[in-house]
Amino acid sequence: MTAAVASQSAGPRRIRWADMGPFIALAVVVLAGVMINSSFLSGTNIANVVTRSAFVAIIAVGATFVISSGGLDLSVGSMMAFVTGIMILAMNRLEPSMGGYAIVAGAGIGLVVGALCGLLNGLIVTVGKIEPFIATLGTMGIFRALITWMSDGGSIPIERSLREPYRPVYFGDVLGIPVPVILTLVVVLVGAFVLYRTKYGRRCMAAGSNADVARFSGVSVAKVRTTAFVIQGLCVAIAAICYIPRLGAATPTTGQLWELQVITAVVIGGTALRGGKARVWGTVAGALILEVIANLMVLSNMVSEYLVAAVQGVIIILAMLAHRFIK
Amino acid sequence: MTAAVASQSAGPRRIRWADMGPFIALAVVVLAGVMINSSFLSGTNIANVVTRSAFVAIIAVGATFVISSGGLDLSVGSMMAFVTGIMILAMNRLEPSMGGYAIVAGAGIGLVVGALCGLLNGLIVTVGKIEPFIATLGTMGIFRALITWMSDGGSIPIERSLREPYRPVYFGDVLGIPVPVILTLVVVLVGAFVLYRTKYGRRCMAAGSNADVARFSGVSVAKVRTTAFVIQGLCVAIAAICYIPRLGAATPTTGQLWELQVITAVVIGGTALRGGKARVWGTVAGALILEVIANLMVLSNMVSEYLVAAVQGVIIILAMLAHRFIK
Amino acid sequence: MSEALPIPGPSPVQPALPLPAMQAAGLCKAYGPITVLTDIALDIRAGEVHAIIGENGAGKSTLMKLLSGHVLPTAGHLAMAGQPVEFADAVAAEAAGVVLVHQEILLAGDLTVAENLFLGRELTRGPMVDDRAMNRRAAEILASIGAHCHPRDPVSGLPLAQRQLVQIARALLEPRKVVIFDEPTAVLANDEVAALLAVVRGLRDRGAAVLYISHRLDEVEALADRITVLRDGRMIGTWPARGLTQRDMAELMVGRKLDMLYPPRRPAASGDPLLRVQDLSVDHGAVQGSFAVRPGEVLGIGGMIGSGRTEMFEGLMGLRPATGSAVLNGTPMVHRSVGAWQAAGLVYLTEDRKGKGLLLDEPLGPNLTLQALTEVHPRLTLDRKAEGAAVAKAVADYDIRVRSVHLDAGQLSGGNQQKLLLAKVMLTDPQVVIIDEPTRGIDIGNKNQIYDFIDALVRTGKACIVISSELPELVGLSDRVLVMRGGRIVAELTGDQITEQNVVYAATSGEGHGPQGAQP
Amino acid sequence: ATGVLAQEKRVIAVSIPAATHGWTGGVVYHAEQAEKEIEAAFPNIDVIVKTSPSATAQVSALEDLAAAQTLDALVILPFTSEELTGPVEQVKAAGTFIAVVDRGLTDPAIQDLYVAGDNIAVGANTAKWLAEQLGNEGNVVVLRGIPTVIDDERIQGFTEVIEGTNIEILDIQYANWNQDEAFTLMQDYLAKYPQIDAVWANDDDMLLGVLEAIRESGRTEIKYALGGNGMKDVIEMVMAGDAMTPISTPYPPSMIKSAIYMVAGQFTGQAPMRGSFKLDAPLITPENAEQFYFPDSPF
Ligand SMILES: Nc1ncnc2c1ncn2[C@@H]1O[C@H](COP(=O)(O)OP(=O)(O)OP(=O)(O)O)[C@@H](O)[C@H]1O
Ligand SMILES: Nc1ncnc2c1ncn2[C@@H]1O[C@H](COP(=O)(O)OP(=O)(O)OP(=O)(O)O)[C@@H](O)[C@H]1O
Ligand SMILES: [Mg+2]
Ligand SMILES: [Mg+2]
Repeated sequence: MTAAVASQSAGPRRIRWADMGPFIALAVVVLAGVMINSSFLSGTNIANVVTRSAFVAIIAVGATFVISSGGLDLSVGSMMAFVTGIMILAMNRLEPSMGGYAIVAGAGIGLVVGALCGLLNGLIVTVGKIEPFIATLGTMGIFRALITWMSDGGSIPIERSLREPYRPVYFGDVLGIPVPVILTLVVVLVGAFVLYRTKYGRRCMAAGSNADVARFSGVSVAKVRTTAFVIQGLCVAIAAICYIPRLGAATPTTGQLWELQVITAVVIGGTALRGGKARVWGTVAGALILEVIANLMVLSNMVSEYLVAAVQGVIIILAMLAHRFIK
Repeated sequence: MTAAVASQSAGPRRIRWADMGPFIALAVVVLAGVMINSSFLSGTNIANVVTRSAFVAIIAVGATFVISSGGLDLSVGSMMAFVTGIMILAMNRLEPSMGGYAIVAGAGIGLVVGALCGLLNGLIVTVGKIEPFIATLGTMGIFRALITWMSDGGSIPIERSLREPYRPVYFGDVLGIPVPVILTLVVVLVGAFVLYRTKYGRRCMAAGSNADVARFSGVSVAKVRTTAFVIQGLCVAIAAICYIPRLGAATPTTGQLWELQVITAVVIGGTALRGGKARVWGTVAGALILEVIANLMVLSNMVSEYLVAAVQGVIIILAMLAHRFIK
Repeated sequence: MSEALPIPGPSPVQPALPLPAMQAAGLCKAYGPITVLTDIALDIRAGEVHAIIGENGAGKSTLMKLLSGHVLPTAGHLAMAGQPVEFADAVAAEAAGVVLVHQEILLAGDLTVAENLFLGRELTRGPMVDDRAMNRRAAEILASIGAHCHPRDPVSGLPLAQRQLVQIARALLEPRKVVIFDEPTAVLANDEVAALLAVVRGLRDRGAAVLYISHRLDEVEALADRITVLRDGRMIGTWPARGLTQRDMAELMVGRKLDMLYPPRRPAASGDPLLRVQDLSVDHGAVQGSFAVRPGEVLGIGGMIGSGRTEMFEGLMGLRPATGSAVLNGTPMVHRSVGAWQAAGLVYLTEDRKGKGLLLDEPLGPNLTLQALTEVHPRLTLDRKAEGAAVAKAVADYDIRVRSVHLDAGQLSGGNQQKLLLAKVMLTDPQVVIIDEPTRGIDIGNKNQIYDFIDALVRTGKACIVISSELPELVGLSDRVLVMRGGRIVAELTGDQITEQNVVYAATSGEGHGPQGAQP
Repeated sequence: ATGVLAQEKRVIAVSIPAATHGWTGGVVYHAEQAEKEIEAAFPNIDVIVKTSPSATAQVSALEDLAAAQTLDALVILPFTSEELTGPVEQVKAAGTFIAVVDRGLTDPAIQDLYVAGDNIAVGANTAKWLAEQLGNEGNVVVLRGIPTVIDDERIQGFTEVIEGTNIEILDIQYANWNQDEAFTLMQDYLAKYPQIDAVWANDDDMLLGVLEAIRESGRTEIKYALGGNGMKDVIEMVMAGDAMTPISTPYPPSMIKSAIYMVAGQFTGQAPMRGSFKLDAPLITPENAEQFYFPDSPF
């Protein structure tokens, strides 16, 4: 009976120290930043870094769905370029007839295209039963080739007349908070709600944790995973919407290697690659960590430019090790 | 007692059709090649393609160890560049005193460096307990930065005087069989022997299939996985040895994105990414499939240069789908 | 198999008058060339507990999977209340009111207890899952079956027994017409078993039809209204339970007379201890455990579920963080790992055969020789012949019923997996064996054999530690029994003190008989 | 701030692509050389060199540089024109002197100083020379780099000239400015086309791979294999009067160094240099090769 007493008293949700890992790692990196360069903490710099991390953070929220449901998406970077390309083409085409509203219409088209791209990935993985790594590696090539083809190997710039009205979506702010940050917050809140508070979220975890059990329990694993890929596509489109005003063009190199950053953010955030666990807020911390590290590389003058990638690699590994020791 | 009798009479190992998948896919791709362009079957072309696939095949044999033991190595491409750079530097340094023997000494150094790089990966993954994806993504950045730094962003060419004696290692042949092909065969045979015929191979499968079972059976999962990474490092060094005479230089772009090709080859070959199963011969077929597809893209006139990557992506996905249908 | 049945009395009963809740006719199942079940006819009535018994590999689990849609039959029909039904999958069967509690545990480890219970049928409030309601319901249902875990515990951290109870709770969440239990008590200890039996009776009294598989014939005797016997994939018959004794059941299952179950008492062990353990403490498990075992001795470890027995020995083996000292054969064991222990002559057999014991997608050979790789394959290369011989010997020695030696371990029946696991550990030829639940899921005919095996082992001067939740086994096998409670060794029983009552008493109240403290 | 004059420290930020292949490697090398030399010569000037692996990262780097300190001047080699125009404009808004190298911004008004490479000319001059040598007849295969503006412009310059001749471009494929991929691609071209008169690799890094493939194949009908950029090894070949590669086109990565020096001048007492300086892409021939040869450069 002792056992019973002990477990009964376990009571409400415990604070899990392990879950704090990414936030502690973020704090450590920020602290390092402060020590390396005093201007790190300047308002503009912090605002820049946080705003910039919006792209990876938003896409990584989608990736949290995919990964926790047992999938993996290597195509997000190319998909981002492709969706950006389609959106700019659509906006430019619509601009003569719609004026500024072309932006809204283009964004809508982007969301639809993003969702369709995600659907494609999802169907190849679930209906075609192909290892997600390979399936999305395939579509990564496909999307990248499509944007190269659409841009004839060059670039697809947005119309000048659309630049001004579109600008605030990246550069504007509401009550001092940059718009991309607000957008990220909304995406994260919605993502956390769906993952932690809805049936779908539950089923996502179950599908990622043990697909057989989920199946026996009447969960359609294929549907759950496909939906996760669609959500990923939508997140990519949202990121694309706030990316366009920043750079104003889509090129064959847009979003290159973002997939690796996104997955790294998710994993640093505490979501396991084998699925079954999701840490949306951790994911955001992961995205911030990556962006802060990159920022520090620019702010500090200690490393040869050739070795920046090495230092970044070392810091990421150290951050993960710090995790372990905290656990 | 009927049961016992039946088991005795069940006879030898069955032929598993599913295991033939990669070879059938290879046959299909080759057949497509023949139909697309008559010069595909020309002796030179076939020899070129097969010889070229040696690098990916050799590295992929190592990756088969890592993946089947439950790991993943994204750093192989950069490691290849780094090892190549170290070897060339060593050979150039030794050349004045040793002459042609500098090649042998340099190759030896390359093997040691490769093994050490693998050991580093292995220790980060097993002792540091960091998700292999992240750990090797980190070392990928590190190795790439090191070669960039070693070459000052340019290239590290091998001494002219070493070129001629070294040439045959890539361009030579024995009884008409190109040396790299022979090397690949040796690596594959040794790999297959170790995986299927030794105790280590058994432990590898056990660690990848269920780490807990392995632990409870007295298998040191950490040691097995670390060894797999070291084997991967050795394979990278072997690939580097036969790569150097081909172009005679190491550059920051050497081996770029090979990690993806290598993993694709392994998975197309029938090894599951989640570990526990290894198909060394399938891996070789996978490497050949990739190289043949790339070759066909150039030989055929059907696709725009912008879309080559898309068509390759589609073909890989189709090849994987073909697998499924055969199963 | 055509020899006359040893039971003279009852003949197979005729179908009763009211429509059976579920009916099976001509059910067959084959995996490729391997026939597992042939021509099974069964009627399952509401308000009745129908026990299915048979040897390991007889096809009981397979039959249950056919009835509950987890596996599709190769031939035959099912009907519910007279209407023919066909289940496309387990979900369809559950919708029709048929649910199976699996022999092996099927839960999503990352989810909490409550999340697992309600997976696929979450309670919601608006668009949100109603965790509070689900946790409340879960707590109720867990309490009703005597499970002590918390609804918010992650399943992966639970001991095997609690996981089994969660699985049972999952089946009982909604009212069912047919509830199938496949060896539900194999991983449970006495008081949990009692609670479960009460649950089963409750189900029956509320009009459900219950199918019940167990190798513990006392449970079958206590519960069953009717009993069906399977042997080698065929039906031997169905009898009313009242007329059958446990001995009758055993003989129907095995098809021959059975000898005495437990080996005769051994002379008291003397000599220096083979293994001496001092102050062993394990995180979340044992506290300062000290004990010793002598050559020629079977040391039994008793205690309730959750008393920390498994944890203590996993800690000893170096499989969990632990502190304390151990001396084996006079040599202090400083570095404790499974490999080091094995080299020194001690092995541990896990209670969790699926999770920690066997590689389910590997064939028999690799599984059998995994732990004894160097013994079986002394040279650089694998010795296939030696491995084949080892498999053949294990199959014979442990009576592993496989229809083909090329099957994967996961395709063996539960009991045969257990035998394979036992054979695997024994292949290392240890001095001291620690067996956690040695006969879990093994049929009555084979238990015998395993007891004899343990007896023969210790008679050659070796020693065996048996952790068991089955009291008769613990009492019948042990020369000495340590009882654990709350992670501590609270009693040591020797000689005549070893009775079921004393073990239970010590396990629950802590007032053990005999000398206080566990030092021998 | 030891014994130096109370004079204000001037900051010149240099933003360039990361060293991902030979030419960008050269850019990084020359930028770092300039940094070292200028800082040694003028203690009141601080040169900060930052590399970025992508356009996005370059925009971020600009933001970071501008946020961390007041920039007196910015020397930038933009990844792409469209994408960097806005961000550079913002830097300029804070009063920073802007020097753009190689690729011009879409709004030239932003550029105080423009050191322009001419990628179209690289392609066009090579094509003109080739057409002349081949007598406006023959078959050519082309290898292109990574899909970016530089690559696009070079190919554009080349094809526009070739279109005015009877020369046929048999094939154009990407080899990503990668020696290795160029080798592979050339092998496949050789397998595919029995008659190739000339190869243009658009970059000397790729040219090295192409030459190796040709040498190995033993094919003799190929008259010319040309690259571009003026890589050290290739200039050596030109100087040696190589038959297959008698010319190259300069696209010196050292242009970044020139730009940095021109900017630094204004902080050492000279008047600021403004305006556009277009680097020509004259052919490098055995006669003039010496001027383009920098044995110490990694490129
Ligand atoms: N997928 C499969 N392929 C081939 N044979 C199988 C497969 N699954 C089960 N079997 C065989 O079917 C037989 C019956 O197995 P089952 O699990 O039904 O036995 P059981 O009566 O439940 O035994 P136990 O008491 O040991 O649990 C076994 O011999 C087993 O090896
Ligand atoms: N990871 C863990 N974290 C916290 N408590 C744990 C953990 N693992 C086990 N426990 C607790 O340790 C105690 C002992 O576990 P366990 O039930 O396995 O012991 P046992 O006596 O071997 O029982 P069984 O009859 O199941 O073998 C239980 O109270 C269990 O909840
Ligand atoms: Mg069973
Ligand atoms: Mg236990």
